Amino acid sequence: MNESLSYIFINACLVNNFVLAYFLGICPFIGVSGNIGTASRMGGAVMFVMLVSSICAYGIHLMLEAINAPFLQLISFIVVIASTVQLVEMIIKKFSPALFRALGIFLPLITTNCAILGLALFQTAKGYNFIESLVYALGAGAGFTIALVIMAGIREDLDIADTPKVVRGTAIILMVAGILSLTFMGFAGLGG
Amino acid sequence: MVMSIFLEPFPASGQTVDPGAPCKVDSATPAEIINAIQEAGIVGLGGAAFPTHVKLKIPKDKSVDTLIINGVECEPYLTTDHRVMLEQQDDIFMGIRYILKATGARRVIIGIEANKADAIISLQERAPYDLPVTIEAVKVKYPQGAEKMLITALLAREVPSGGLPADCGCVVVNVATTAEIGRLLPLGRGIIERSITITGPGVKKRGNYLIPIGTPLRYALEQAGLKKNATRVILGGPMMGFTVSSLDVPITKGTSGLLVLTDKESQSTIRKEYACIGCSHCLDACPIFLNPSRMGRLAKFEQYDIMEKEYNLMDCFECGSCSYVCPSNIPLVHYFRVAKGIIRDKKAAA
Amino acid sequence: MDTNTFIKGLWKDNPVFVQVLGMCPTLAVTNSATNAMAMGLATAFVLIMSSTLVSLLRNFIPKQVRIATFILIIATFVTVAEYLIQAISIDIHKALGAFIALIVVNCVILGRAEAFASKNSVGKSILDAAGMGVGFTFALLCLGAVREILGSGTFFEYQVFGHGYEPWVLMILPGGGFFTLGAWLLLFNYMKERKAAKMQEISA
Amino acid sequence: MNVLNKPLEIRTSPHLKSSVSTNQIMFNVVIALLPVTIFAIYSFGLAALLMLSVTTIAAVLTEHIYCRLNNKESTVGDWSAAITGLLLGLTLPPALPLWMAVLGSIVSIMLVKVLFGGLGYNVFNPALAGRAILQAAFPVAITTWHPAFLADRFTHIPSSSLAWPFTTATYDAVAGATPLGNMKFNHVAAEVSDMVLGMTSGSIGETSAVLILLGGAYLVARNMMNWKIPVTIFLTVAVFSGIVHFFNPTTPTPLFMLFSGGMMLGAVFMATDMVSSPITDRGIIVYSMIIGIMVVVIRLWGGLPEGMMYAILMGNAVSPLLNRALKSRVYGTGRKGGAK
Amino acid sequence: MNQPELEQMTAAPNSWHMIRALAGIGLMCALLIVSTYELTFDIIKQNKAEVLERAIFKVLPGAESKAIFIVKDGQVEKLIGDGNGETRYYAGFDANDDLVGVALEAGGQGFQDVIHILLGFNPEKQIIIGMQVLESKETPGLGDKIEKDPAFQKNFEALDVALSDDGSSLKNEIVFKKNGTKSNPWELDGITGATISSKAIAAILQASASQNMPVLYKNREKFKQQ
Repeated sequence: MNESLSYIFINACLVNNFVLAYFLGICPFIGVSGNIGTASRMGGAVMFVMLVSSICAYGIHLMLEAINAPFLQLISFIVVIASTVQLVEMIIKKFSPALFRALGIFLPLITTNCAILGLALFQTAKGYNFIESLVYALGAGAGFTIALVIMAGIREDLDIADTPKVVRGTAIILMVAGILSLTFMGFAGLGG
Repeated sequence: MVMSIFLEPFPASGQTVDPGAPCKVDSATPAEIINAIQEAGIVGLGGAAFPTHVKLKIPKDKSVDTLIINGVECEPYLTTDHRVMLEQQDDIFMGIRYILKATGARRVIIGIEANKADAIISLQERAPYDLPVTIEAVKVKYPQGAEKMLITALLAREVPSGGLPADCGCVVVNVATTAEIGRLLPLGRGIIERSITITGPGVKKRGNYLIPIGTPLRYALEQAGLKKNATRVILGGPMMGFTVSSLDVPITKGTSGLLVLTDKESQSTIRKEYACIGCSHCLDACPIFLNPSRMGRLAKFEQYDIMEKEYNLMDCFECGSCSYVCPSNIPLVHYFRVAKGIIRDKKAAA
Repeated sequence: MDTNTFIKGLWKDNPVFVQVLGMCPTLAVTNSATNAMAMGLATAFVLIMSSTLVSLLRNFIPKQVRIATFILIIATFVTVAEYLIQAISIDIHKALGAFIALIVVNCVILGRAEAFASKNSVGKSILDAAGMGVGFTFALLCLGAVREILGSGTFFEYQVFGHGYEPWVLMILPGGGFFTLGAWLLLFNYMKERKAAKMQEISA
Repeated sequence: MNVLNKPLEIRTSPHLKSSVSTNQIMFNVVIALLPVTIFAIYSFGLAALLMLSVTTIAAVLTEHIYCRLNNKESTVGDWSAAITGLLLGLTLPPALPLWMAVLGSIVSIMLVKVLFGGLGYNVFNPALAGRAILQAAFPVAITTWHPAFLADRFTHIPSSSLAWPFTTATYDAVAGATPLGNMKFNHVAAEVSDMVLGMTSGSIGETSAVLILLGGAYLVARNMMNWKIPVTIFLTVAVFSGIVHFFNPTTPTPLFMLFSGGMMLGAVFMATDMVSSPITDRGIIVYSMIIGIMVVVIRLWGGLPEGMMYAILMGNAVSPLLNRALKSRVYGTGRKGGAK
Repeated sequence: MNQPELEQMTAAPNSWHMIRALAGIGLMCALLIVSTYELTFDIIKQNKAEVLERAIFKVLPGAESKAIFIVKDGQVEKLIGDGNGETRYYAGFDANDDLVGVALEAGGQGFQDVIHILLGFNPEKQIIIGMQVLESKETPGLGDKIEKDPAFQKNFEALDVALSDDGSSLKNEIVFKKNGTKSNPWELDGITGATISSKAIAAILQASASQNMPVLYKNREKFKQQ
């Protein structure tokens, strides 16, 4: 299949947004979207880790193909992602304390963010080459960040709203996510 | 009962005015002039009653190049400044001489609303040639009489957030205050009376009255005559004034007007409150470009910290424009006053 | 037998409705009751197996590496489950897609391993895992049933409403997933509130 | 002195109030919608009349019943529920089964408005979000158009309108196509003059550009609508689609873009919804530009013929961010104070 | 004993424990995975083959057995062993071992995501005789009619893909027509309300046919050798 890079990006970012169409990374989407500043930093962290783990996943996939052991895919993905995140955390801590302060607390959370693992699995399943994988990771990360920040903006408004007592908490977030998901359906067919 | 100090004259006293030492503009030093103003007890007569000698004492690290005489009525309904400008021109110019000397400013601008042509003309005619004074007409709109607004209108300068007019090189004095300085200082007297606008739909004889400070409202209003349906008596103007619960309240130096409203106006201001619909009328109305809509919502949910830190709550000078235009009848200014009070208390406690 | 350990996961501490964990599969694969069921069972399988193993080895695993080993164990059982599902039916495997592999990052499983299995005996851990697994499957079925019935007019592919029914396509779209889970949470909140109000009435 | 004998009223300043109030603004929006409504009924006949009354009544009733059940004072009097119902009706195709329309009204009020806290707190425009939900739920029914100006429109109700609740509707044989649908799928452009006057097919209330603009002008004249929103949207759409048209003449002209589909109705009555649009001046401009760009992108390159609804919903979604990011500069901050 | 030495003493058994635990569990996990993989490998392979076969037989009506061909150095030849990566041609034969047609996979951009389909060609008659959707995310109830709508499936009873005279390209472009307006055998009768998905299928057909039809036609005899 010939998928242009722009199509891959738009598809991962808007049309099939990881959060709103694939339900990946819902936990941080609900957990870290209370405040715009936090949300955008989290988005940045996720985007960064996505890029790194996309590269790793590409390498692992090549290696597993070479030794013909597809059954090790999942286990090596999760192990590598977890250790990459640790490594990234240490590197950032060492070289940019400012960045670490901004992203630090989110990095461990990202390990169990299914969007990262999902990205690795999808790019492998779709058979993307190296550049395509990078673009895909970038698009997915951008899409995740967009959804997260929009949600944070709305939630900051909802914090000072007269919402009925029963909907406060996760219920109203899910309702907003539903409407957002419908809104993103407007992008369908873009980039073809 | 309102907290007041009641003075009774000593029956055996002669009841004569005992003048102090006169202060001559030619011979006095700036410090002496400021001292004389303090002795005379002169405060801002526009309504804020801020001690004038404090205002004129320019901090050492700042300098002032322009003196602005505020001839703009601070609120609708009030006309005292207008009367002063028509009747006390010489006192005004004498006062300017004192203030110029006290502050070291080099030029004077008198700002007057454009619809008061008579005041502009009469001041221009009587302006002494040796004074660097210009008279400028400004647009008629509320709250043009606020210090910050007038500075921006005349000089295109802005007073920094949390700062004073001296921070942008000017000092603003109300025209009535200036006149009082010019009238009292040469004689060495203190301030014992002021002119007050008594007006409103609930008053029979509307007009400007010269009333001794300390007179109970009851007495002043009896002279002007109250209508039967009067319900609300306001010290000051309609936008920023305070209602009083008792007519035993005395007139103070800061009382620029007495406004009496009737049932009719009361009802029109007590209307059902809706939720904010984000019409943005208050943003358009706010003279200093705050976001009253958002702050109102934040105040309702007691998020005072955010109001202060992200929305510049403390810059609000409570002009009341936002509450006036709000179609949802949200008492925005009231919310802001409460919020400011709470924040100040918190800071004081910390 | 400690039935309380089992019941707790099923209802009082239901992983989806009460703890709001494991959202991704809850939303992604519940567009039909069949998929929901398969996903629930697969998760329950991994949950029970990994809890058992973790509990068995709990004294063997040092504290510092416990998370790493837990993830390793879970990933293993997920891989096993993936191959088993493929062996049973390719169609189900296709319908669930990548979400089988994503069971690895389902916080319910790691959560139970960490919070319960690593501290309790094997029998208790199995009970707890079974309770959570059944509770998870139950929650998934709740969603899958609503979404399939409204969205396709069927339940486990049996016609419910007859042929004239106009399906609400929205329900099987992603948006419908959010709305349905939101509605279930609303219902739970509402019941909780009613209960609290009643308690207050009684005490007052 | 009579005044001494009764207690004085204590209130906080200001003691004056402008005369406009929220329910008046809302009521005037209804008035502004009247020409469009009447034309809709004229061009689509009984189907439109039924549809509009059903959506409006359902919306108002839903809100009223909710308030009653929760022992609150009914908020129906602020007219906002009526606007939601009316606007929803105006965006639906004329032959849509009425039960779907009712469902849409209920969803608009309950899910998009009441759950978010009622008037003033709804993040999304209730009518539009309701329509988006309907579109996702019943994609076929909501894209089945019905021609305008049928001879028997005042005597005959389309059979699909009266379909039993929850059943699939059967449609009358007559079918219309919207100018945008024709453009996208058959590359046939409608006459702009027809679209201006409302001679084409489409949703009930979107066909007559002139009457929509008339209603908008009325609201602007009464200072009850922010004219910057529609004007910026129109400008953005005209410039953007103009550039594209210049380089690729097979794309629709800017005029066609402006007068087709829900552009007019959306820009004038939906995007200007005060609650769900930004309040800061710069925020409003960016919001309108986002809507303009997105609608052109969806129409030209997306899969759907019409994107106004999604564009405005997207605008609504980013409004809180715009309000935060594009605050006005507060007096005395940022710029240097003095001339010194 | 001083402080560092003491720490070393207590730390040493700990790190041994850690390595022991990790290695042991790793070993166990590897064992588990590999044994499951080995156990299920054949079943899964068979399952997959069955699914593929079912699809092939669906797009090649009447076929009962199949053979896989690949293109190697411009030549079509039978695939031996598993092979990897190449475009595969699945030739289907009926009960009498006569060639029914050749099936191949195709894909392209749909409304929501990429659509994968399996196409059945009859190289002799130069027509498409079957289409089966393998994977799509089209809107349920609307776009997914490309799989479910019997009227749409009727298009693929005999869709004309005749080659031009020089045999290198299609004579007529496969075009999409609005529902009920099909007038030529090379036109695709669309689905009302699902215009985009129908159009996407037309585009995929056009791309796949114009690429593969010349190859198929040229090698039509080769496919017949069972």
